[in-house]
Amino acid sequence: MAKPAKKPSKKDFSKDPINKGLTPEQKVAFYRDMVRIRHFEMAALKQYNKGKIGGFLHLYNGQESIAVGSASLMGDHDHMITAYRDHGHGLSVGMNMNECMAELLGKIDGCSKGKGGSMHFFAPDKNYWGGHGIVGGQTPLGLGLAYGVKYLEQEGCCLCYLGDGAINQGAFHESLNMASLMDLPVVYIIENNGYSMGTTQERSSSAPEYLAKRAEGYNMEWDVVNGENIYELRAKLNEVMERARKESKPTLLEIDTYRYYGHSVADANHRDGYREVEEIELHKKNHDPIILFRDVLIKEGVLNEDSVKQIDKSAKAEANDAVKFADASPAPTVEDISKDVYWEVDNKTEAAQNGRYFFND
Amino acid sequence: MAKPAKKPSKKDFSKDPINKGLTPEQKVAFYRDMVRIRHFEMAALKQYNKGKIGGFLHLYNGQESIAVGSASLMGDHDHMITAYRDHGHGLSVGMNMNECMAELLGKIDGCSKGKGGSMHFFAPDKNYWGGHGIVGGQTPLGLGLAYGVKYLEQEGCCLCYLGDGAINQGAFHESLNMASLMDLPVVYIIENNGYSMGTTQERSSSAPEYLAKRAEGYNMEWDVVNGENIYELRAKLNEVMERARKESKPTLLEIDTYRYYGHSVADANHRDGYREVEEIELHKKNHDPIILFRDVLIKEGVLNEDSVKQIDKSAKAEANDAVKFADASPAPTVEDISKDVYWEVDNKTEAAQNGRYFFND
Amino acid sequence: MKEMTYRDALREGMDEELARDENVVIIGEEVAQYDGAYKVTKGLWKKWGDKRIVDTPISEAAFIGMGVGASMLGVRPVMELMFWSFHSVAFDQLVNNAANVRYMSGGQINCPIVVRGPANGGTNVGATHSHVPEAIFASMPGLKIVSPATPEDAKGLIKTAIRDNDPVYVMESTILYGMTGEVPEDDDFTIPLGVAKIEREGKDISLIAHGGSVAHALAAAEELAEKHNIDAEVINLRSIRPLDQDAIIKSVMKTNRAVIVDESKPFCGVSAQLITLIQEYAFDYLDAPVGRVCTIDAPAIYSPHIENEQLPNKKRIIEKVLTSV
Amino acid sequence: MKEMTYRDALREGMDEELARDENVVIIGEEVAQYDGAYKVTKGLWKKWGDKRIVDTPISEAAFIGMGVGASMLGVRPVMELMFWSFHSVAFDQLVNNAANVRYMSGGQINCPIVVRGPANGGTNVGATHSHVPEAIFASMPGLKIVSPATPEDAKGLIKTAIRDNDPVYVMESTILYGMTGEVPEDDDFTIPLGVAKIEREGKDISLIAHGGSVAHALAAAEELAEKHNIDAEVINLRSIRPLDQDAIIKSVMKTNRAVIVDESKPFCGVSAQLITLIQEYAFDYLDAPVGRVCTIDAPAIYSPHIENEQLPNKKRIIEKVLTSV
Ligand SMILES: Cc1ncc(C[n+]2csc(CCOP(=O)(O)OP(=O)(O)O)c2C)c(N)n1
Ligand SMILES: Cc1ncc(C[n+]2csc(CCOP(=O)(O)OP(=O)(O)O)c2C)c(N)n1
Ligand SMILES: [Mg+2]
Ligand SMILES: [Mg+2]
Repeated sequence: MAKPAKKPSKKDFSKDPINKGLTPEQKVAFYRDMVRIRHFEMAALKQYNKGKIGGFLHLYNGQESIAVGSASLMGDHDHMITAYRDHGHGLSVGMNMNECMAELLGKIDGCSKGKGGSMHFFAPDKNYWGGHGIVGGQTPLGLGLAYGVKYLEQEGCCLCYLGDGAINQGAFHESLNMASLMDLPVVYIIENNGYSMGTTQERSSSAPEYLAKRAEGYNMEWDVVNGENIYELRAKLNEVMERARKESKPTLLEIDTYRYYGHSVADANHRDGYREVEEIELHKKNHDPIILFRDVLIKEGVLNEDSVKQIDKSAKAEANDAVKFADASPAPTVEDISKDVYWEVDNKTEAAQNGRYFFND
Repeated sequence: MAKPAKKPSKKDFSKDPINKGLTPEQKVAFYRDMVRIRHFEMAALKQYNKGKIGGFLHLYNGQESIAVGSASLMGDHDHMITAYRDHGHGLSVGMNMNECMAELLGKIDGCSKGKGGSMHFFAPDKNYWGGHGIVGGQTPLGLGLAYGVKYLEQEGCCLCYLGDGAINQGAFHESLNMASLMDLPVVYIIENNGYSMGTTQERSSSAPEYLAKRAEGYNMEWDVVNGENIYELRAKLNEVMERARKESKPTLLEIDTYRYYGHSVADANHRDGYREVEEIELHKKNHDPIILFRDVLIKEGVLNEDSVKQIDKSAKAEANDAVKFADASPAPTVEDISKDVYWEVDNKTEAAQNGRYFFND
Repeated sequence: MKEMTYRDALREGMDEELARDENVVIIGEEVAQYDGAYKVTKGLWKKWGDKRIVDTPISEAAFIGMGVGASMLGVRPVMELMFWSFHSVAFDQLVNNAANVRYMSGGQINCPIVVRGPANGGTNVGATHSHVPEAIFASMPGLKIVSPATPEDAKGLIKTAIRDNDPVYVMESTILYGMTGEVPEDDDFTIPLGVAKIEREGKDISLIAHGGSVAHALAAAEELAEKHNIDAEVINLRSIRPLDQDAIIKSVMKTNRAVIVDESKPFCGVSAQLITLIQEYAFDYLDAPVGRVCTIDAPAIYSPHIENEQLPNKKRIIEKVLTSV
Repeated sequence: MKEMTYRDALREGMDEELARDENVVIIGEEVAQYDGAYKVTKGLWKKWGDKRIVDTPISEAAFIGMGVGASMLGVRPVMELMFWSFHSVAFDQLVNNAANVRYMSGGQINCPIVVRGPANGGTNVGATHSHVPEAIFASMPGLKIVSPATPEDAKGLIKTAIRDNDPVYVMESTILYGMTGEVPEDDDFTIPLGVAKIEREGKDISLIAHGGSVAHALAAAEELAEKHNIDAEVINLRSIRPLDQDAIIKSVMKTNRAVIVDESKPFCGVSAQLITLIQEYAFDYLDAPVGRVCTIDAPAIYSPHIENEQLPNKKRIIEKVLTSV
């Protein structure tokens, strides 16, 4: 079965307390951030096609509302961690395009000094803990971030993202049980775009109508969100983040979304292979979170054609500048390969004075 | 919370078609097998206390009905695999006490030639695939046995046992999803004795009233069984085994049971540590599957005091003989250490003629 | 002989074994309908259908364990790990079950399973996706580890692996998938485990390599001959366990010097084991310590500008040889 | 100095660090209410309560990952694996996350986590429960591996491990838990990583060991002196990574001969790495190949009658030394 269109939101979530008080500036900022992500991804795609990016490139196009909506709710003690489709999350929490693009190009000014690449963006100063390539591998780490927040007696939570295919990794199951058992403030968020590589949801998961319903097996709260609607997303996410922060209770959220590009840019089968081109076009046309929010904001009188164009233009310029920045940044050297392995060694501490750490003859 | 007593069976399962036609001989055989297991375990305990058994010894006392009831339903293409508490299962499928006791004593005539020990009984000729020490590790193997049965186009199923603590291993979750997704004829059986080592069920699993209800998250059928009642057990298990064999559909069964001894014999905390002595006594007195079935059979006129005594005596004698057999069996030699590693090497095939396989200088 | 790619050689080998033995089944993520993430199984699902070519969810522990369980019943699963790096989420099944169940059952069981997939760096996918785990698995008695270096190896070894009655882990290389080479046409062509191939004869130094490192060793040998007048012998191990120790020792006794080229990390890598054997069995023949060119000892770096410098390559091999002679 | 067991030394070390730093937390299966499967954490839950001593379900992947995640935030978790053998179900977290996250983040993150538990054979628990994984983890840059051989080591190294800002994996031994020995009273007593201890000076041969093998090496040295007039030096490595290579090379340069005693399997074991270093750095000083006494190369046998024969022991060490001198 192909991926059905998202279910329309039942309520008018713009009236939800968390949205009602939003200033026009804030709303525009959400819109702008989604547009920035999209332009960043398009610029990245171009660089990839020029052969300047190695390895995999997993684009976030179509899913931008999720990262932006989530980040908009994060306070000082809230944390974020995700899988390899991680550019959108990084930009949403405030990473700048320069360090992100430089990372993609494998340059020393990249957020990870060119060591992590596309799948491994990190910004711990912004409570963003990556960027993880092993499917499901981030889910116990997210548990640990929540554990840490609770241990340190902070009022906060951890947002931990995973895909619809990732839910069938064992570590995720273990994490759900522990989160519920230990009352940890973690929100697991399934970004359900309907596919794990070339496999539809139905071919990877045997589950009830909603994947998130599996939460019931752990006595955990769950909900489903129409991801194309950033107001709905913020409203529902805010509720569960508050439950996490105040009652230290975890939730499993499933967000209905869609990816326009292939699993990674190398995935040639995604157009008329495992899904029809018409399906992609339908989602792009009728369910694009950016277009839909643009229309809402125009209707609200917050945006107009001019400001929309302006935002688009400046996001595009920002992305182009990032490419220039990245191009100009130097590549890491052979000496850099051996740095950032041990904290104690990097910091030349007393603890690192004895013994041999590296074994290159 | 302590382990509550088992819920009484609601129906009279002796009338179930699978039980109705049982001959007195068959019923006595079930009873005898349970008694044999108990005596085997008592004899093993004695040998352990004499220092003749190494490592761990996980006794099955209190849970005998499960292995015996299950094995009584197995046909030519049905398979069994379990965890480390595996003596009862082995004896139920027809392993003899001699090879089992010799294994415990680490002797060459042991079922695994003294290589596996208590946790690793195997009898593939009897469709018994062990005996596995890593918690949950047998659950993907059980999936594979079911897959094999289906692949080979046999009408059969795999019974795969695990404990209430084991359900929180990732591999089990992955297996449930795959079993349901691929329609594999596997019956996962949680032998819920209320504890994983010193941890009560509530402290290890956040779950609905019944652990087996987690099956719903995988669109899988499930049921709960009062394990003290071998008729109920056979009736419910037969139903799900038939579903597996005929429709190739998996099930998750939870069997309520109790263990009288510690997690292993080394577990000193099990009396007035993590559970009260009274709790143990209550279960022994009112919920013992052997006593209860004995009473049923006496009431049915199938057993009488004499035959009960006779069965007890001969089972005890069999266990004592097994000890003698095991004592007399030789220990493996240093040369034996290097055997049974590779099939091709053991069988001196052409494939094994080249290259070095072992690296002892 | 015909010319084909390493990728096609693997596929043809599997295709022929699928035809030869109806118990052979290919299982893994995206191996069927998607034709494989690296297209190694391309066309097999179309040809063989749902029963023989099976897609799985992203549940490596369960599906590797499933393969092991099925193999105990006589099914002959050929499991694809999309990357060998994903061993990290199926380690228990790969190690405790596949490697130990025969032993723990006193020889009652055997597991004719093949696990295959790419195990290499050099594709800029970062530390979690660039594991080269030959050493880890070869350290486990009960397992067999093979590492094809050429299309010929790929076909001959995959077929041998499938026919073998023990677990065989085939470590391929994404870098080599597109490499072309001659492969015998005989559809019963196999390459025995435990027999190394002398890829180039030489008398001055032995370069011992496997998998993707063989090509680097050969390239280095050419340049050493041309520019430095050093005649290097190049040994392609083909299998790590069983290991053709005789071929190694014989070569070193002839050349009196050796450099191991091994993409494993140095600490307890395959190279360390080979050096241990050489110093033991050819002690009196060695004119210098055995050298090694391994992956520089750090997690795999992403940067496409530098990753190849972290790995064994022609330049690093030549430098090492020049300090060893 | 006071006399205490290896077990008590570990506990006292943890207890002192719990007192010193409120971010230290002990997490694992049965570590709290049950006092630990091997009673290493006995009494700590009673003393420190639910927050500092935490029981977990049997979910190693999740709880090790939880520890890694929490450590990124500055919590200092000391995780017990009931057996190190259970690394097989938490391998991804132990390797990809703990070892690589610092690197992949370009040095932005560090993981001050300790994972500890027994890693040894000899207790008749069979192949799945007797893994000795020093070599596997030490092969991963980013990790530190320590292996205490005595009560003094146990206390000094666990405290150092807890204070270290990188992931440190402490491989203990159930066989040693009951061993008694002298331990300094100073509650700031620590032992630096990367510094080996010469347990016995000697001039004829170097016996290099770690963990449980040290006692065997010492026993063998005594008998070699008494019965064979061989004066063996015994080196206790204490940590495998960082490795005190200088101590090893210095000793071998003095004795000109070495035997490694290492409970790892031989193929790519710790011994192979040590031999590689010795042949490289002391090539001209070696009068004979470096020998090794490892676990006999098969999965761990259960039988109590024979398991100790599979492991390094005094008899096997003496035999090996006698063939090496
Ligand atoms: C353990 C593991 N297995 C397989 C892969 C290869 N892989 C990477 S992403 C992916 C699909 C994941 O799909 P989903 O979870 O739905 O996330 P999405 O890509 O749709 O965002 C696969 C199979 C991996 N990285 N890790
Ligand atoms: C992966 C793993 N973790 C921990 C252990 C240690 N261990 C063995 S049995 C056990 C308790 C299991 O309890 P349960 O599943 O309820 O089975 P029961 O013993 O009650 O039959 C534990 C923690 C193990 N063998 N494997
Ligand atoms: Mg998806
Ligand atoms: Mg239990």
